[in-house]
Amino acid sequence: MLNPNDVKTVLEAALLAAQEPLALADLKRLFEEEIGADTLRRLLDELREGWQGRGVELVNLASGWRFQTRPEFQQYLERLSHDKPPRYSRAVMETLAIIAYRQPVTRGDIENIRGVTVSTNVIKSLEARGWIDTVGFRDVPGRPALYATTKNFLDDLGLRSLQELPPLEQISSTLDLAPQISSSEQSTAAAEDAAPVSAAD
Amino acid sequence: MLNPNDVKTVLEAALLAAQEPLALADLKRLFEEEIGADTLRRLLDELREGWQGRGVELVNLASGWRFQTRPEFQQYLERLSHDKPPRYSRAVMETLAIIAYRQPVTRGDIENIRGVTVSTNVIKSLEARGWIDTVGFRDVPGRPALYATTKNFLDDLGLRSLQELPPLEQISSTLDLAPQISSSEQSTAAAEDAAPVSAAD
Amino acid sequence: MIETAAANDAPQDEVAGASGVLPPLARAAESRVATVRGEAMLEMPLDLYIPPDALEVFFDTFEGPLDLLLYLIRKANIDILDIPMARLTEQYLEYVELMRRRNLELAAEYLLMAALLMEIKSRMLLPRPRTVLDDEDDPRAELVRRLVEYENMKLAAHKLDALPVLGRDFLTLEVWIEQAAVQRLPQVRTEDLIAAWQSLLMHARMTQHHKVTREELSVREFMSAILRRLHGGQFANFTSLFEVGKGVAVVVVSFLALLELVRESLIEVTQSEPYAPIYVKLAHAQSE
Repeated sequence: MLNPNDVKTVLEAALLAAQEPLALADLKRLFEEEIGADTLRRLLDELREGWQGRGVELVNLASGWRFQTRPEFQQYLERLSHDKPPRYSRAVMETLAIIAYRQPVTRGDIENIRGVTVSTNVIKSLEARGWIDTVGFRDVPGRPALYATTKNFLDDLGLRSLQELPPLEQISSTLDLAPQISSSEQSTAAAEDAAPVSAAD
Repeated sequence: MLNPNDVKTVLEAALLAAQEPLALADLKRLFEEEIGADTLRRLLDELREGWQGRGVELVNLASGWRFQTRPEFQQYLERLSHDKPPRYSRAVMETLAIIAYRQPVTRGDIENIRGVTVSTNVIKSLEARGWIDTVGFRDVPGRPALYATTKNFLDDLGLRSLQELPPLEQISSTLDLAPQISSSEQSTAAAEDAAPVSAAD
Repeated sequence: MIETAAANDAPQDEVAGASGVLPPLARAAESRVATVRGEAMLEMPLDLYIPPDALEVFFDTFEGPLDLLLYLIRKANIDILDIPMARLTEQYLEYVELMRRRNLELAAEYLLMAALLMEIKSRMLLPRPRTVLDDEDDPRAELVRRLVEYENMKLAAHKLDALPVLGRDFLTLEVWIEQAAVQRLPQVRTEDLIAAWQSLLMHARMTQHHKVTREELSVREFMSAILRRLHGGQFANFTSLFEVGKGVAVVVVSFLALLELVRESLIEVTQSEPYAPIYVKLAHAQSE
């Protein structure tokens, strides 16, 4: 005959090894002798109490009892997960870099620099992350939105201001916004920029 | 900062929830702060001792540390599972033993030792179990595959290394002819070993 | 393995009977070394009697000729290192003949072994110099080596099978990992931004290299900040856009940002008359 402690040891081993929550009916099947539902419940409660303060807890769900890790330990366990942390695509990262360093910019500006179309999803994923938002609209046909990085972006990167971003070599391209600028001085600058562009090709 | 007990709690949660054995390097990754390998090993040993007398034990295997149920509790736990894994046939077990103790070996080597043809299914079932794999090809006509046991094999048998395999019986040692026989056996084995073996492809 | 081992033991009990060191079969066989195989089978020794139904099962328990030979050797308590070849060959042939007679499909390996045994036996009959005890010279040496190796592996298989095996004798744990409700998002560091920028440099059609300075970044930052302030389309007092309390540098950068915004036609700066308050609004705010 099993004493209550033996029963608890078996229950614990079975619950730790089970792939699914185990209902009382399942747990009863562990033992040859008949163990009442009340007794089982009491032993399970004791078992649960015995696991207080550990990284794993015994919980009673709709479908039965199961051991699970406590949410507070998620931060540790996440560091273990073998699958690589998710990464943004090159398109997203380049778009983010352009917005961060050249803000405020329109989608057209970004496309000019990258030389390819920027998909709506790229912008949306950065907006959904709360890292960019629309700060205005450029006064040109279509009135494209002007994007800038947010405070949230700075927070998430651990920066106090954009000035803490590392200075970079600049891409000197059509992003100099020449077409939109009416002053003759600026058009000259744009023309200067434009010439070497074709030369570089 | 985490105190040793906190570290143990995190280690325990991670090991209880891990799907695979966790190597020290994996366990180190759990913590932001640097924890020395010696400290980790000591804490793991303490953790292991703390689990004495339970239905579950912490073991140190070829690929790392893992919690597993104690074999004595299998009689209870198997009442919960519907499909018991089938035992392997003698042909499979003898083939496995030859690969484990004489690796790397070709199918021809196995057939020489067993004195019968080894069916492809036998090899396949061991491969499917993840217990053996091809580690190279012998540089003889037909370039037969050389089989060896895997880490997974050691893990599944609760071993840390091949050295923990049960020692072979010294069948001839008690008899008169022993020295000669064993020496001739050795030289034959050495000759076989000396046969050019191409590196794993 | 335990089951098959048990099955292998069963015929041993049945067959070995009450025989001593040498089972009657072996003795009988020894006395008829030169007899024809067929005749030997005419007098099947009692201890070899196996119920016909069990015969197939009996032979099935052997993994091959080496296994059968080992069985014969162990059953008769023969010293494996000094095998009486004549006796062993005779017994082996009797079993093989028995299998053949029972119409059991006989693997070629059994016949090959029969030929080998007979060859060894005949070589044993050749005169050998007594002084040479080198086992290299012993026609049995290779067979013995093989038998010893096979028996080793057979025992090893038993031992392996006796080890607890995952899934059969113990289980791994499956503690549920309580997933955090939040989706795991990509982490981006400033280095990643630099990398993205460098990738842009590689691919963008650049004309010249110059630096994005901290000053320029701060201007860009203020540009965004001013646009945010003006969000909604209302006019803002020009002076309200300057946070004088934050120092001259901030004022200067704010002013540069305003100029840049004007340059890029992103804001409109209006003044009704000289010295009147200057107002700033988004260049195109009406649709806001």
